[in-house]
Amino acid sequence: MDSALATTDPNMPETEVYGEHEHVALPQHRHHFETEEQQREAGSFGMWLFLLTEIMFFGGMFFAYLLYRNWYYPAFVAASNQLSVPIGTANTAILITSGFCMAVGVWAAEVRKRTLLVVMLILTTVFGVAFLGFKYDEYHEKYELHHIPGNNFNVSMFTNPAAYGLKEDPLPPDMAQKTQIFFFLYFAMTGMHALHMIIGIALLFWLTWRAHRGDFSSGYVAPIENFGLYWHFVDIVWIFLFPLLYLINRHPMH
Amino acid sequence: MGLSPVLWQFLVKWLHNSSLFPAEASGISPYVDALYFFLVLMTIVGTALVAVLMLVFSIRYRREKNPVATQIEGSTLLEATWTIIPLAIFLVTFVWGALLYFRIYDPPANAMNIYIVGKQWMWKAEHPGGQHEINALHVPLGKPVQLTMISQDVFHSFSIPDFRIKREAIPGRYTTVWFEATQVGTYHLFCTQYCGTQHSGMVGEVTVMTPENYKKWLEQSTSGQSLAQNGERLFASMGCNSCHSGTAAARGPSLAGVYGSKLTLTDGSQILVDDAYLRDAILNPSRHVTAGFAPIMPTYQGQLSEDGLIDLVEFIKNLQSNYRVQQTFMTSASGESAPTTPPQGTTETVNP
Amino acid sequence: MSAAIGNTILSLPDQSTAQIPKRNYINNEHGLLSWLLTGDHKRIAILYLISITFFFFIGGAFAGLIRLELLTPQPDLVSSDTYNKFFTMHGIIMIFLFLVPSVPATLGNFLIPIMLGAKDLAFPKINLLSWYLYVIGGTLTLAALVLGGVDTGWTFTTPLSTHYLNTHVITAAMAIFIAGFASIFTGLNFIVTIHRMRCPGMTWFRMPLFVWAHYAASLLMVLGTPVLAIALVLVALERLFGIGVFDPTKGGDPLLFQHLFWFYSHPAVYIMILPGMGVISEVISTFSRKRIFGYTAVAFSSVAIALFGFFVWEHHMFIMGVSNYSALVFSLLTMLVAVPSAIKIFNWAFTLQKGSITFETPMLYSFGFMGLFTIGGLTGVFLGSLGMDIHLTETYFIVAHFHFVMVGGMLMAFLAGIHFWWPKMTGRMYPESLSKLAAVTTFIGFNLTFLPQFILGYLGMPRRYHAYPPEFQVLNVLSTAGATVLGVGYMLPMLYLAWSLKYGAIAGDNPWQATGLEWQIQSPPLTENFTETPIMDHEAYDYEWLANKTKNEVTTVG
Amino acid sequence: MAHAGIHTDANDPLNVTNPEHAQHHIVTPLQYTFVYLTLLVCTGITAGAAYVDLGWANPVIALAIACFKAVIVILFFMHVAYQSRLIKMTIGAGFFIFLVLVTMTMTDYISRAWGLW
Ligand code: HEA
Ligand code: HEA
Ligand code: HEC
Ligand code: CUA
Ligand SMILES: [Cu+2]
Repeated sequence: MDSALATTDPNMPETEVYGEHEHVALPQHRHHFETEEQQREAGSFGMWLFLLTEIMFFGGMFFAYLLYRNWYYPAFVAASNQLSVPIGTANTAILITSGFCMAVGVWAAEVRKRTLLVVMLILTTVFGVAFLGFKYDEYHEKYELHHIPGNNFNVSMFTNPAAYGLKEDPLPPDMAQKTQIFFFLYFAMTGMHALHMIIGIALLFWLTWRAHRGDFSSGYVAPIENFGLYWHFVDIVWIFLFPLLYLINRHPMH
Repeated sequence: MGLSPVLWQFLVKWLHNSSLFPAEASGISPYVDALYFFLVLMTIVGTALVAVLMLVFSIRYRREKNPVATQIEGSTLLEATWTIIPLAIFLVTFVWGALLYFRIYDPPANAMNIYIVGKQWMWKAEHPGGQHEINALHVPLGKPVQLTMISQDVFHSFSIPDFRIKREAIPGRYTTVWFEATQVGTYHLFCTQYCGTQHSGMVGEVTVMTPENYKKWLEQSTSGQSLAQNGERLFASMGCNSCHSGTAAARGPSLAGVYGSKLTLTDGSQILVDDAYLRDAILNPSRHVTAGFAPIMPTYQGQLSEDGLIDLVEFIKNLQSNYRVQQTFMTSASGESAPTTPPQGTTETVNP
Repeated sequence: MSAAIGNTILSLPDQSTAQIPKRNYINNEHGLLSWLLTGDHKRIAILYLISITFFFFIGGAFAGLIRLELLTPQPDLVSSDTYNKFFTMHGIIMIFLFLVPSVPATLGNFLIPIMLGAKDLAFPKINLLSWYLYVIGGTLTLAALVLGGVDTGWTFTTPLSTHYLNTHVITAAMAIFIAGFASIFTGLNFIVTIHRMRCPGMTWFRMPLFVWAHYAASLLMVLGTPVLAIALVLVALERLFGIGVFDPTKGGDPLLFQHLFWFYSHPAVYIMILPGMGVISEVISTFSRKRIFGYTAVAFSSVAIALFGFFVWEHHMFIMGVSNYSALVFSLLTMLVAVPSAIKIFNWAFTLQKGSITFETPMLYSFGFMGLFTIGGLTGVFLGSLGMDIHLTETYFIVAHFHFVMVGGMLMAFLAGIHFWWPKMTGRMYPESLSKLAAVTTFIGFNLTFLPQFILGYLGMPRRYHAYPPEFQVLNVLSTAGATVLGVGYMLPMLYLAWSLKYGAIAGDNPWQATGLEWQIQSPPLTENFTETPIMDHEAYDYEWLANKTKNEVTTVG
Repeated sequence: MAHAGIHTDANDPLNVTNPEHAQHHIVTPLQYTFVYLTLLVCTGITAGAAYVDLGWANPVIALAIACFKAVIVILFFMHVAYQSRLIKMTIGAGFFIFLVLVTMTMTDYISRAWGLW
């Protein structure tokens, strides 16, 4: 190594050094990576580490949920019952479908099918937007019912469900107040999830455009793969949010 | 004062006189100081050890003396030594510290109780006899005193350095700490948890008096109403007695003698009724519903101040029979105003 | 050319002929934009160095004001409100904008790729992004400051921060949130680089201990920081909408915030110390010409600190109303986490044994580190001991503890590292005798400032107090006097290092005769670090390899 | 000196740098479809199970299904089944630290003596 370290030849352009590689240097190849393989693995490892931070980010909220659900179980049950299981289920299915399209998209990129990739990315986007549409609808309903935490929060539906045509047992007033904590966590968690989806959809537009341009049709698929990881991670968050928020507090209506 | 008397007292006195050391004015202080001296010794020895090693090696193996270094890989034996010895010392520290901790935070059963309410930015002490003090606390010498503390807003921390005790007063639930003063005098009282603008102004004085003087003080500073009496009034004016009248037809359980008993809840679990439970039962009644009753009790969250809650708790604590509850209920039900000056005879709840 | 046996290992090239290499990362491109848009880890390190120095002096100025106010017992210099803003800004700036990025973002950024034989960090753009996030975070902090300040204390305790203050809490929280992402990205970049970019032959156990320490610290950054981020988001939301997850009157638990906050902030203290420990390993080895005693133990103790660091956060909440039983568990674990630090200290001490020791400035700072960190660490054990903590918590004893570990420990290590690698970063030497003076001044000033605070703490003087009982004045005057000396001690390097940029002696490739890969390339290095990928064929700190290499060089050149 | 070789083969003894390497593996659409269908079925089951009163088992089932779904997404959609040990350990570390957060914080809440639990 000695001579290599000690001497500097200012006239040797970098590209020439890499010209000796057995791999052809693609334009995407970054100069500081030895090989494209190394670049690709670094990319996906980096993405995974980023997802690790996301786990901890959502983790804080999951913990808050776990704690307050155990403290204020009846309030969480009653508030959870205000969420629509059919919509939630449909949305879960939509999101899974979106994830499936993304996965097929990754495959399309890997086997260099440009049109299929573009179609799949578009489908991914469409299902993602559909999910957000439903979510908007749910939020809007909560708004009308004054179930958005804050000064306008109204607990009368929980203290007096009969007046709203619900067959639930009324909650004592102190417990009814705690439904606000449920809704806060509901909005914080699904809101943070939706924010991730919005960012994802913005990225999808960009990726679709690049895919259409043919950037990913020659064996360079790292951006697609890494975005796929991100998108699936967002799915996984929802996979937990759905049962936690919609289902596990639900008691069958007798 | 325990521990090795002569030398100990000499050391502590000397340090104290050079104002490098706080007074030892409570029963626990010598125990805290003993651990402190142990830890100081550990620090001095540990640091000296490191310093001596560095010094000796620096002199012996400086470049002028030892131009060529001898490479050494390491030594498992040595490394194990300096893993195990510090670990052992630290573990001793842990056990010692833990024993002390439980000693400071476990009040003896015969301790007299004083309530402390912290708020931005003052300390309010409420003696059971109804004496109130702001930023001051009077306590008798040689008697265990338990403080039941709560904050009305943010975290505060009640600290008397000369007693070596400190505990956070937190919003939303009671915390306790206890001490036994061993020296007459006045001592600093600090709020040590940062609580906003006037945090450094939230200071006061603790006065330790001989039991006789303390008794005199109590008599002089009484407000005429004990906490329990205030509580009784509140109990009537908030309408608690409409449900907790103690009659068979009452919608709420009888509260006479409930303090200190074990209640069975609707979910079958049992719970000990203490101050914290009483407070919570008033603010969050549905969180633990007594077996045999419906969760109909309204919440009083936001309607009662922490002082009011303390009065109610103190009242229920001392409620032996429902006789007077029913009396007040009758009068209020018949449209008369509730009696403002309760009759004599309830002062046995005061605990001087 | 090796000098006769003297009291220095410094070997500089002949100054009459020596030159800074014509092509290097500094003059590779010109213009401000070439710096602001650079992907080069070395340039980003310099950007970071400039920005954290800037913030250090702002934080230091606040420290000066704090000490000035505490000169007298009366609250006479400023109002309480202002004083509270002083220590809050001092804490926030020093922790989040200075100490957390101090060694990793400057020295780590500069050296890790070179030490691994790589051309750059794995993600240069993310590295640059990290600096920009840092700058945005810093700007927001300054904005909060200019707009009227924050007075939460750096710990943002709820419900004080959420419901009882009307200062710029949200701005400050956002600033820290963003600066937190800067730290996450730095950590992420290091981990990927260390796993994926090592040159052939660079096995894990051939890496310098500096890299190990940064690896451990990076794990903490990546896993801990997001929890701080979410805690701050919740504080901001609670302030904005008054929702009540941390508000006891609405059923929330204010301690939940502290759990989340300290889940990050305890590991963060190890983010702050581990990279410094990495520096100490390099410096001690170089100036005693020896491989670090028990390399593996030192490497693993870094990882052990990082791992155990996640299990002890509750020791910041012992009297805050956590369950006594859980306090017991956390106290025990705190005792365990202290052990790996002890291992390191003794391993360094024994590295000196049979070495060939010289006492250049970096070595002096390292000695300062060893002594002061030992005191600081052992006083941490006081605080981890439950019964003792009751009396000591929230007093000046804590202030003294953490300044010993952070200023006496990490800041000393940072200065040791800056002096040690200054020739590599700039190609020029700093003035040796002046810098020795600075090292000694800081050591004396430091002890004068913070030793009295231990005594004050045991006497019971509470921290974050604007006024105090008159009997504490003598010790406070000592402390303020010390701070002035300390301030001078920190101004000195600032001045002479700036001076050396132009007038310092030309350093040559390897002024310290050190073994690290970074010393085998030119100073300042080329943009691509290495002309050809190096192959690592020896252990770290292999002085025989270095001797052989030098011999060969001499023969070929001669 | 020859340019440093490229050691990407995990079994290559010369490859001291990156023993964690794994071969790139392409998951086929057929596999994706199976996974997709499984996920849909699971979603159906979990939603249906919520309407049946199983007492304490309700949340357990819901969470068990969610975990199962998450695992197959991670393994197949995210290709982790074919990834290097490094990636697997990374994910493990993430969940481990999350568990530390939960369990260690719970030591406080569970043992608090003030009646909330
Ligand atoms: C760089 C930062 C840093 C570091 C490394 C440490 C290291 C340690 N800290 Fe410190 N700490 C802080 C920064 C740091 N701390 C800060 C900023 C605060 C206050 C936050 C606030 O409230 O504002 C704090 C507060 C703090 C508390 C909370 C006090 C309270 O609020 O009540 C506790 C309690 O346990 C503690 C403990 C420890 C321990 C046990 C270590 C251990 O890791 C130390 C280990 C090191 C050693 C033990 C020294 C080496 C040992 C030897 C050489 C062996 C000696 C020989 C023999 C024993 C024979 N620290
Ligand atoms: C990296 C972290 C770091 C560093 C380097 C420092 C450095 C210093 N700190 Fe600080 N400190 C903290 C982190 C740090 N601190 C934290 C986290 C807190 C807790 C905050 C809270 O409670 O929320 C704290 C709190 C704190 C307090 C307690 C305030 C209180 O509780 O009321 C004090 C008091 O003495 C203090 C003093 C000092 C001093 C004298 C220095 C010196 O080392 C600084 C020396 C540097 C200079 C002096 C700058 C150089 C010179 C100039 C710029 C010229 C101008 C100089 C003058 C006007 C004198 N610090
Ligand atoms: C509407 C009727 C009603 C009113 C008014 C009422 N309570 Fe209750 N209270 C109940 C019922 C019913 C229970 C038992 C069920 C439960 O625990 O919620 C109860 C339980 C309690 C308990 C718990 C002890 C036990 O034996 O279960 C306390 C303490 C208490 N009440 C105090 C008060 C106080 C103090 C007030 C007034 C400030 C008050 N109550 C007002 C109905 C009432
Ligand atoms: Cu109250 Cu500080
Ligand atoms: Cu800590």
